[in-house]
Amino acid sequence: MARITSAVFSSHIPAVGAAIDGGTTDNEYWSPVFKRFEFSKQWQADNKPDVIILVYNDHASAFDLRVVPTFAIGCSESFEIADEGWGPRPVPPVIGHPDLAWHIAQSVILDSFDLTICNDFKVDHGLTVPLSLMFGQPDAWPCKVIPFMVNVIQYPPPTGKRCFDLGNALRNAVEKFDEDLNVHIWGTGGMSHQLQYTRAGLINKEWDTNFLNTLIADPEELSKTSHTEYIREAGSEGIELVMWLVARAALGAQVNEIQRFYHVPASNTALGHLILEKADS
Amino acid sequence: MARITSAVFSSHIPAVGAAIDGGTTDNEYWSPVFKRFEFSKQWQADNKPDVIILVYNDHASAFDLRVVPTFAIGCSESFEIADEGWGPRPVPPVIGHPDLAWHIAQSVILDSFDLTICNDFKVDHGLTVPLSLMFGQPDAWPCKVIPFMVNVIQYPPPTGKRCFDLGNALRNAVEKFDEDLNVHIWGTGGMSHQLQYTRAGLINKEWDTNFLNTLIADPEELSKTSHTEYIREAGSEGIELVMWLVARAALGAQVNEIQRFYHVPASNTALGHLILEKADS
Amino acid sequence: MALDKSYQDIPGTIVFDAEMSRKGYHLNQFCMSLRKEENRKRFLGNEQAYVDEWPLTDLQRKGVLERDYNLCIEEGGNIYFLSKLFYTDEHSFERTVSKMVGMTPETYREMMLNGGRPIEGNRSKGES
Amino acid sequence: MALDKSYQDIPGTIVFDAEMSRKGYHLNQFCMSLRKEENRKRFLGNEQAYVDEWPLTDLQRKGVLERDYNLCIEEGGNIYFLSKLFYTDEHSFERTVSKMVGMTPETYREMMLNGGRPIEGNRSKGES
Ligand SMILES: [Fe+3]
Ligand SMILES: [Fe+3]
Repeated sequence: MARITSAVFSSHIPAVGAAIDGGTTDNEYWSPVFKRFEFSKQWQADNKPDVIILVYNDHASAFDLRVVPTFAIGCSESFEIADEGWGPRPVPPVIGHPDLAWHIAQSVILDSFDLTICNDFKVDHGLTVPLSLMFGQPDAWPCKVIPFMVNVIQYPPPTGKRCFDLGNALRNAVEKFDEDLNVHIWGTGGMSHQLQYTRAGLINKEWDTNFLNTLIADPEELSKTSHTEYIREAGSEGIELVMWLVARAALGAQVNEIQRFYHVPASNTALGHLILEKADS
Repeated sequence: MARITSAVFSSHIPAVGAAIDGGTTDNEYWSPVFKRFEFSKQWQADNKPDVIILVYNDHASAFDLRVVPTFAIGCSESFEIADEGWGPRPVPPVIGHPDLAWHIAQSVILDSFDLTICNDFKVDHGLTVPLSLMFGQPDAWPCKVIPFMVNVIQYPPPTGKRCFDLGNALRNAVEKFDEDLNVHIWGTGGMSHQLQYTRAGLINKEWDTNFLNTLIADPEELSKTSHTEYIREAGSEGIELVMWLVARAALGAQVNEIQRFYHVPASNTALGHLILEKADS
Repeated sequence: MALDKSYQDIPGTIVFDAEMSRKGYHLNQFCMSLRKEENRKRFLGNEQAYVDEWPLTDLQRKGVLERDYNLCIEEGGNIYFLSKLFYTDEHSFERTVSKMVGMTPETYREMMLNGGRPIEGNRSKGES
Repeated sequence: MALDKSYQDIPGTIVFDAEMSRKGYHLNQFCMSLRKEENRKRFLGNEQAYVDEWPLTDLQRKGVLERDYNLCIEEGGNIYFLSKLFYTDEHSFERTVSKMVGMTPETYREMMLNGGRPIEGNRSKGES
């Protein structure tokens, strides 16, 4: 039986990718971030999953405005790296896990989630920056990855409650998969940031701190937070945080906190990072 | 306030479109079908909606296997006619209702349906054949149409229960729209037919009859029918009938039967047709 | 506890599920290319050359070139994708289906006019 | 009873909702074209000619040509689509955002190093 044993949460800031790709992770600006990720990389090396279900949002790379899926799962063998405007990031292609991805797709659709099944698309910084943070710069990613996209760009994204419920459905789906697999689930995006118009640069540390606390201790309560509260308190792009609820719910109620890190600023953004393990695992 | 006042159900058989386009509706084979649609066309002329929400499935026209949405709504101003392999059908382009379509999209996503929002796609026989049956061959369709696509090709389609719940959510969404609009909802596809492999040509009149009876009287009960039952009893393509549950639920519990017609064969298919009006309208 | 696949018990029926969809991915995408008039012309002009441009299996190529639709379906083809192929031949669903069930178009139409293939005996592999 | 749009009360913020998405459709699709190196070159070679190929409004054209990102956003541009435009200029999100809020890159970075724009006073149009 496959099992989700850990959840990793992380912002997916383009500038963090640029620092890694450009070799500036040691400088005064970035070293406080990357120093803290040394622990996370070690934990990840010691706890290698077979597959990561990587919950992220596409940023106008796989999809444009012709097709805007609320939830989409990547079922192909592999995924190329998208050109977001200045060439693709110099990272390895992402290798999928079609068996598990198709299993999940079928299971959650029958469980009343209206998924879009996807093949042959490219993945952008939303997916690759967290991989770089946790795995550094290998020649090939050390495990399979199932891209799971959530629309958070075209308002309205799915509600926090819907994301929370999806997480539970993903856990059930994984546990119905017959092969023995160690599965991690990642939630990406956030924390508070606003990248547009005259309120841009907004950071709300108090709200973010409360989000992290509640995410760990009572995610179901957190799932009641309204879209307007996310946008008001965490910025127009802070609404990406609904994706953390998917990963948190997928891990189950009882968890142990392994790593917690919060840092301002990373470019325009409050960078948040958590590692949680299933308590009984 | 906008209101859904009627529901029209109809098969969307390609050969029916070919008979209309080729002018063979009077021959011995087709006249029993088209004679019965004279009443429906008259009813439709007397009960002209402002907008039709047309629930249908795309048949590898708007989407191929790269992207398979479970539920997708068409939000653009207009929709061209797809070339399905021997040129587009000679029918007018379909004019959308972006205001209502976007309103519905936002409303049902916030109501926990994981819709895919679509712009700029082409519509196929699944949508145009019912329009031809009800409106004949006008120079322009007499009302706006919102295409609503349901995946019934890639197994698994959404469950009957999910389709039923979506219908209720669509009714709620329409009733929240501020403008006064007379909205009809159409459910298309079916009835029993199998277009593939050695069991092709299957017709199950008894099962279809029971489906029609229960659809009218107790659609919630009908929504419990399993996918395997649809495929077993109504054929591999008979599973299209889940789409009728969307339209039936959207009309509300109390309905009056205006028209009912069942005919075998239309090409490979049992052709079914119903017109229901909201009882208190 | 794997997913329910009780539909596999239905005789003479291949459900287009995940397994079939993965098997037939390129075959179905090949069919999609025939939605364009220029590709239909190119295909009919030199079928072998056209199918060789696609990463199909030998059985899939054989199915396409011989218009063996049952073989195409066994190899992951879906009927709505395959319709682009038989429409390219200007054949209808009815004609193609008659071929799949091993009947002449006339015999098949006769069966349909008599109410179609009966459900009795066709529900389950055990029964048929 | 229309949909809840309470987010419209948030100051200095334009939520990319249905209304903005419809307004900005072609502007955003224009931006998408810049994901291809050949289009970036063509655009930078003759910006006016390139934007004239797209069905944009005069304000949208002005926003693009003058890199007035606030104007682009008012006219329906979404920041992730617009990023293809400022990436074409080899500008970062940070640099572009500083311009949107009327600061030099240095002053903006200073504000961020000091904890960012505070939430106090920035919650609601009534408050700010
Ligand atoms: Fe993001
Ligand atoms: Fe159909």
